[in-house]
Amino acid sequence: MEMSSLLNWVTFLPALGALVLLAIPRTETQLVKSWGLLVSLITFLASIPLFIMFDGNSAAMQFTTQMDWIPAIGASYHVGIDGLSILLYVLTTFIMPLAIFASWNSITERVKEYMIAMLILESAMLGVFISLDLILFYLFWEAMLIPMYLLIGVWGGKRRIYAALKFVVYTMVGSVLMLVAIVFLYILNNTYTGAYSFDLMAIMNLKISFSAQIWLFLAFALAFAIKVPMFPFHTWLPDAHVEAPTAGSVILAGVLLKMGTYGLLRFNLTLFPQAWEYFTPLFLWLGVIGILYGAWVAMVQTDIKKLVAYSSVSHLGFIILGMFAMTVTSMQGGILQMVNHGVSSGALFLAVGMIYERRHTREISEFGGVTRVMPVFSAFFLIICLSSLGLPGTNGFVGEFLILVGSYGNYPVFTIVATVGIIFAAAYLLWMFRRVMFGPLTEKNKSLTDLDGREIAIMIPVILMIFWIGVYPSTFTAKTEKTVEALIEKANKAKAEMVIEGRKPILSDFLGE
Amino acid sequence: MGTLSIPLHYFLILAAVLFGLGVIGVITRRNAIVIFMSIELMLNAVNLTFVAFSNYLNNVEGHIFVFMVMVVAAAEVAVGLAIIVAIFRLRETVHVDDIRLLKW
Amino acid sequence: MVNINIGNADFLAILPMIVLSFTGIYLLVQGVMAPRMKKSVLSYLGIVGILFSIISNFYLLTIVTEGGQAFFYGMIYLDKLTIILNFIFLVTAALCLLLVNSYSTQEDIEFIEFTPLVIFATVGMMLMGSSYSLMSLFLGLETMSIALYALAGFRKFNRRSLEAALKYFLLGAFATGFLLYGIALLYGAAGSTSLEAIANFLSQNSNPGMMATFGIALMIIGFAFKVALVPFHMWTPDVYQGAPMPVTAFMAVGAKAAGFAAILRVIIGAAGAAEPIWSDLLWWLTVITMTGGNLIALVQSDIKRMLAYSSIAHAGYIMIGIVAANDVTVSAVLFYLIVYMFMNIGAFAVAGIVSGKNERFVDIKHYAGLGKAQPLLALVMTVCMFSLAGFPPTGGFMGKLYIFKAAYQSGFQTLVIIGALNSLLSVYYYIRVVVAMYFQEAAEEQESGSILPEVGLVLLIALIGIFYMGIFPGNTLTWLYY
Amino acid sequence: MAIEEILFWFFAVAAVAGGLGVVLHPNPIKSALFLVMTFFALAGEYILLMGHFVAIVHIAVYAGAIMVLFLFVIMLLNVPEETRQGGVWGAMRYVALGLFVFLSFQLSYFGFQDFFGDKQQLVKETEIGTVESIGMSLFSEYVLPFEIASILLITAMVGAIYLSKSKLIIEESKKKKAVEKEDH
Amino acid sequence: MHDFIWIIPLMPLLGAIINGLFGHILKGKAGFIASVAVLISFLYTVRAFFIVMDGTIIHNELFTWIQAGDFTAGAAVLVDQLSIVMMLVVTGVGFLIHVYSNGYMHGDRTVGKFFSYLNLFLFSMLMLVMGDNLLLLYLGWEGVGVCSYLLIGYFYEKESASKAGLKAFLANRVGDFGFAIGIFIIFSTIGTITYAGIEGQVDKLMAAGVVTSAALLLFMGACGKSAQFPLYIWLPDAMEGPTPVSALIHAATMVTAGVYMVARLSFLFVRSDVAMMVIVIIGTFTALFAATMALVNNDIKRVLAYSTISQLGYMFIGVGVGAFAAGVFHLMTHAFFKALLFLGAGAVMHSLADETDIRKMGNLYGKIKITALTFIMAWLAISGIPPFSGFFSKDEILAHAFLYSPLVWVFGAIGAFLTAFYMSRLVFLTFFGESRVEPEVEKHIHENPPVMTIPLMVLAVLSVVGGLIGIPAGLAYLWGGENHFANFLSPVFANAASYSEPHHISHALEYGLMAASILIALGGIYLAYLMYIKKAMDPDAIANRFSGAYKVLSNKYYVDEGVEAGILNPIVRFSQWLWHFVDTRVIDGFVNSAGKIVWLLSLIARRVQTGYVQHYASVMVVGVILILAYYIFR
Repeated sequence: MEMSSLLNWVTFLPALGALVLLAIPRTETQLVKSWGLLVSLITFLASIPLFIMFDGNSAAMQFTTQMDWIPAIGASYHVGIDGLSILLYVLTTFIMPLAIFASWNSITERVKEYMIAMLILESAMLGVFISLDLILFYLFWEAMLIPMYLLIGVWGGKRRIYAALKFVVYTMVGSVLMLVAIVFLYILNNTYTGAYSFDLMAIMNLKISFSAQIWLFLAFALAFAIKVPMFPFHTWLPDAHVEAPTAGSVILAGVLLKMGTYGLLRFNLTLFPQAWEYFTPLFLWLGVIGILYGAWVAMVQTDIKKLVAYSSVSHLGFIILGMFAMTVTSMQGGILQMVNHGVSSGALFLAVGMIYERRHTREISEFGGVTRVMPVFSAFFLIICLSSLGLPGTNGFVGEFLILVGSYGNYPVFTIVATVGIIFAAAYLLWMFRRVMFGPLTEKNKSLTDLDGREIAIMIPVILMIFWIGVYPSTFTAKTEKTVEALIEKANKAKAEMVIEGRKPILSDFLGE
Repeated sequence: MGTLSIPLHYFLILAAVLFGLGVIGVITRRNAIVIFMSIELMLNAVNLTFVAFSNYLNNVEGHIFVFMVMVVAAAEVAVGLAIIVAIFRLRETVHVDDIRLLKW
Repeated sequence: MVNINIGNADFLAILPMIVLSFTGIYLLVQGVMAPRMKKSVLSYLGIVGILFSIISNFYLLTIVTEGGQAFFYGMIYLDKLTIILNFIFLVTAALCLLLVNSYSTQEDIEFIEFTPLVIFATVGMMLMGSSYSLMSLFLGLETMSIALYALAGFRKFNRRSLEAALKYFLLGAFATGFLLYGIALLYGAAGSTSLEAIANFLSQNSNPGMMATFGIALMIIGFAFKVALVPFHMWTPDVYQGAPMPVTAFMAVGAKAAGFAAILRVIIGAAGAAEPIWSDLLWWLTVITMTGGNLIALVQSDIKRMLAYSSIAHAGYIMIGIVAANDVTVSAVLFYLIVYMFMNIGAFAVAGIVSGKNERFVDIKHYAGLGKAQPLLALVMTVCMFSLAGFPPTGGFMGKLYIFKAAYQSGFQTLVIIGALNSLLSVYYYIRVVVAMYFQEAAEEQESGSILPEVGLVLLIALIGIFYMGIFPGNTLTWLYY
Repeated sequence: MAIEEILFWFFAVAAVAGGLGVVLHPNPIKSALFLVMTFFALAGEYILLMGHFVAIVHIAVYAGAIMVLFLFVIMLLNVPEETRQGGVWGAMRYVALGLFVFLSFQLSYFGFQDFFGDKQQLVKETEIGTVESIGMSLFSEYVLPFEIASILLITAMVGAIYLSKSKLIIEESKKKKAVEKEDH
Repeated sequence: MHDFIWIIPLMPLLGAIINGLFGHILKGKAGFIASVAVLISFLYTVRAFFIVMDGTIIHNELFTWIQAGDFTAGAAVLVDQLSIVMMLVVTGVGFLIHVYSNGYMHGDRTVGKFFSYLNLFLFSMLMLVMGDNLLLLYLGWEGVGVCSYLLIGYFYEKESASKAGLKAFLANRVGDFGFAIGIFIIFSTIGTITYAGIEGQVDKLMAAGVVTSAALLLFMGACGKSAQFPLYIWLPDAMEGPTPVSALIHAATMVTAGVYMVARLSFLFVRSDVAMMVIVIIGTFTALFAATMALVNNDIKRVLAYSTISQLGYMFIGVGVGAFAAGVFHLMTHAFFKALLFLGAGAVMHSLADETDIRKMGNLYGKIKITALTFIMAWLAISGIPPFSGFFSKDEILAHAFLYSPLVWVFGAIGAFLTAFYMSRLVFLTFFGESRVEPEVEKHIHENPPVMTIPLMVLAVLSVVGGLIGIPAGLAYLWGGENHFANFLSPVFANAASYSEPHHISHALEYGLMAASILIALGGIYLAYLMYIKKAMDPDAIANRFSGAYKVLSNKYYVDEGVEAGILNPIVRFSQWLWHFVDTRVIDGFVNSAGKIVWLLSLIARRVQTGYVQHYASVMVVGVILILAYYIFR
């Protein structure tokens, strides 16, 4: 089957699965659940040939399809995949079956709507990663919002409505400005080339004036910064995680946060290289503050899920550092770290979900000495924690180390401050691990049962992935090598031509080197 | 065909004054019927302006428009008073201050 | 003997209006002559009349000349814009008539005179849409208004409905006074009330003098009242809340569309040359309307009042298209009006059913648990709400996108940003309805109205309309492009 | 001062006095009569402006039909006099006065600048106001508005009749319907 | 060629995986499997030793581990003289401790888990010493850190044990922070992190002026791992873990990793005398500082822990002054006798039902003769009595230190004196004097099973014989035979030696120093003998005379509490403030208040809709007037 049609098939398979679900009666919860799992598994298996056939040593878009969608305003269905999106694409298909399987018996009411929402969410996320048309991207970006909103709002915890609303409003603020920027780009493209088109490839080689770039860059950056989440815009994440059901948190942490960083690379860097250069110090500051802020606040959390949520803020701070350091090593480390964070913190949420299912509480003080009664779980949980804090030999280390090594060359001061982050990463994770798993076995936890077959089946692929990336990362870094090189080379070329009308960028004086 | 010694703008200013009076009537009076009368007064002011311009422009369109305004005024009176009567029958009052159910 | 050169072509031009007027009169006679006949049949006959009118409207499509042509000594102008506007008014009237029967069974009032009034109001609207002179515009406007005054007070034994009628009548007449005064001044300045003459007058002298400026200003105020732009919107919430549900729907969509038709004809059409005069004024009116409408809608708990403020806000969004005033304006405004029709008709249809007897359940908390009680209704309402908020897959998003694009092209970026932020603000009160329906459990047991097949048809049309305009806007756009 | 000018001022003063009467007088009947006075004054003005036919129709329609309707309704509802403290004499009075002065001044002074001073236009003796010219144009150029007027009037009639239909008829039809139910 | 070399690290890894997965099934046999795995890797190490003996350095790359942009790190092995010595120590002592653990951990519920961790530790340690680039060194570094965390916290049900484990890992992590930055500096200047690469371009580093900062940062990593002054706080608490763990990790192998790193990167450290001076200062200070704390401690394992910190101080003095061979030699001998001391202490505790307080011991010599005898041999070795290994290695370091600067030698000597004193105090209190053991415990004191005593004996032999292979030049001159150990390692330190001018010790000076150090050691022992056996001077009287100093020492200079109050609490309080104030109050507050303001605004705007028709009309009129005014004044 031709690769590009396979890409379309894999993207829209979950949505088709959701349609079929409509036919299944509401009462057949078992059938509904197994169908959902089956569809997501097939999607994953179908995405593997995509990963394998993806040609590592070409930076161009692969498996592309371009069709007219709204000819009147020049919007086309233009999709394709390159080094940036291939890893995240497969990560999404990898995490979805785990998330669905994890919510096997934790979701009891309205199972059918739940499964439909999950499958549509998957299609929307896959769509975001492959769309190369601005309006198509925006469509998938918003379409992803609704099922996630329902997931948090309907099946969430006590304060779910507040959290869901906060999640929607935060994202909407960003994406509304992005829409304005998209339309501005659309007009700009029209004035230069006369053609009406939202196509990213066409807009990419536009000569946008520096002042316009500044404004456009900020509009896009705000939408993605909220999604990442970067330091000042992160307060929606802990609420969303605490209130979301387990599967919701896994997807939220596993894939949704990567939308932000992916967006920054795909749009901000390729379309506005000069503005990217101009704002680098600011984003480095925010990234590093995010690392320390996330780590410190995570340390004092009493709720495990909130702790992991803040840890995500810290981990993504590393990714931001890696991206803005603009060396091939750090960028590749950043992209790999996106996958690692997806696997590690996704696994963390799965684990937290498992003990939540047993004890229905997430307060750390409620636990103690759980290893005594759940040794297998303790082993898995330990490996996941170690991978999350970046122990060499696990996936976390490879990504983090590459980021730091790569960015030291250009920004030594920022890197040193970021490396302090790895100390606190160990602090909050292992301190939580000690208070939950070690210490004397408290009365309440005596009755806990260890993991059953289903839960082990969820954990094993994650552990394998952790060690695979840890020990032999080049299967993944090889895929992104050429694209990253091309990206950075293009950015540097643009930077060279950057003629700032005589005045030195004020911002970077104040902030960084 | 001579001209009368009355300057045109006298009529226009008279119409403007009458229009203002009508507006004041609408704002200050509490009785629905009187408000309606003030609106009629405004319409008449407009008619006067139309006739004045029709004379100044020496074309018949102004007069035709006056007829149309009269038709509309008549129609409005019919429906308006029907509404006022219906309200009176239900609420025994025509004072606009008492008719205040729908607010905020 | 003066020969009156009004030939067949003239009558052809206003064929849809003629057909509709005859239907109206026939209904009156039918209503009186056959007392034993079931009263609901009247509305079906009305709809049949409208269908005939639509058919004649499509027929007009074939004979319309490219640039359009004036008839009846420059009273009527037939071009593609007229046909599209006719299409919008007729479909709105048809959809509202479909809602009437379920409403009348709910309230068990005899609705004999309802259909003729709606028919005559539609005739008035069509006249406004195709007017080429201020006289025919004025007459069309008044026909529509008089019919709507009566319709607003239709539940004549209900204090709210009559209050709404009174308020609408008094303020309507008051605003008509200003409009007329504007027409008079413009007539004085331009020498004639025909739009063609006014257009020539304004294009010749760039500074038309204070009288003409006042004329245009007062006319804008008249239209602003009709379209409910902010300083002149005060009547809308009270009247929409008081009037019976189908009438509110008819007013929210039909009257507003007619208002914009008038603006398109007069401001964009005739006074296009005098743009510097009215451009800044409309810019400010648009901003205040959007912000005011959205702001007050946030705190509304009554669904009809909320939809009233939402319609005010949407008037603001459409005005962005008007302010843009370039070649794309007309198709952008028309596209938005069509989507606006589907969204609001759908929303009001659902509100009608949920409100129950004597419109008791009109508070948003009465929508709690609707998701479970009536999933189909909840689905339609959710789609309408998302479309009103401007979420992508729906028509609402495409409408806004197209309007923003138009505004961009003539350089109104700040207006677009304010528009974007406003639609963000509006997300909150639209989502609140969805939240009530799906996330909250129904408080006390309220008997949910049964859905008649007609209303089901209306809901279906609304749903199809929203998604069709949302996912395949292309062909509607090309059709509108002229 | 020519005779016309005197007439003009006479009618003008009458009209304004009538208007003031309508607005200020608390008793609605009195204000209705004041309105009639204004109508007659305006009719005079029309004649001065050579609008003879319009004047006649004006008196017939307004003074004759509309005012009669008004008086009839006021009598029917025997509307009480408005009390002093609200409405005309209340706080709104000063606001209203201010608005009135400002609005009419704006309109008249600025609106009609073109006709002041030397550019003054004098009223022309024209033949356009006659019945013959109005009749001719009414049935040639303006035939469509004429027809639309008929639609307008029908609508108004239907609305007015529906709204003012008294309870009586409604009860009767309900009884009839109840009877039908028992039949089948 | 030499692909067999990969068997050495992979065997313990295999053992760890087997025990990890099937530990609960294997139960007893787990220890056996683990010991066999270590034995196989020890035998192969011996085979590799003979290959390295005749001069060939084994270098073998399995696959490129990480490759991104211009940063490459291969999974490659470099076995030269230095690493073969370390491998011998690691696998040899490791094997003995594995055998010993079979006995010690007998009857433990999750013994499979214990041996799996132990094997994993050995794998990490071997990777650390065998890696050919800094990244593998870092991998081993953090690997042993995790294993020490797991093993210290092995008795996880004890609150103090799990806390100690966390403390150890975090302290190591602080050290690793410096280590990582050192790697970044090196990579960003010369683009490679393999030892060969660094050695080749070390002058480029000199030119870039980053040698000092890189060396100091790497040394910070070494301090973290080898428990030198600022970062030693975790070692005394690490005694919570089972004793074989203390023996293997906190005496023989892991803590020496810092010394190995400095030795391995000798060519780098030598080039920055500032760094060398810092190492010497910290080494000396730690040696003295730890020794003082050991004087007053009454827990048998904590005394040994402080003694380890002190001896590590000596090793760092050795490498600090440029005598890398002497440092490594002392590392090896220390591994033998310190492991023996720990295992002995473990045996003592085992027979006294896990009693660790030496004040409740005494007169055990008769009852557990083999343990006592081996313990005494180790005691004599560590105190520096001539024939034993301790004397030769410590003396060589002191000799080189004297050349570096006499002041350092003086402090070293004082340290040696204190070492001799507290070790003798320990031995006299536990084995001699009157028995202070509780009656019911005394009843069933029994000698330990052979599986524990045999390793003790082997280690005793090593700690005696170990010294001979490194006889200093002076003595060698007397007995013919040169310092085999020094010149075995000389090729590794050739680059360093060539850089800093070699300084020769005149024989006379050497003899003098040797005599002095013997005298000091004997003095220390005699003082302890007077105090604890003869009771000539009552230790308690001295204690309450210098009660101030005694209290400070016994509370370990209040360092733990200081760190707690000075660093940990402020961070926790700051984070609390960050969370409560910045997160909820500032950011969320801002967002919610924005929401509230909009809400209030709309409430006010809603009030405008009063319901009176006149109000609506007047608003309209005001609107009209404003618009007209706008046009007038436009």
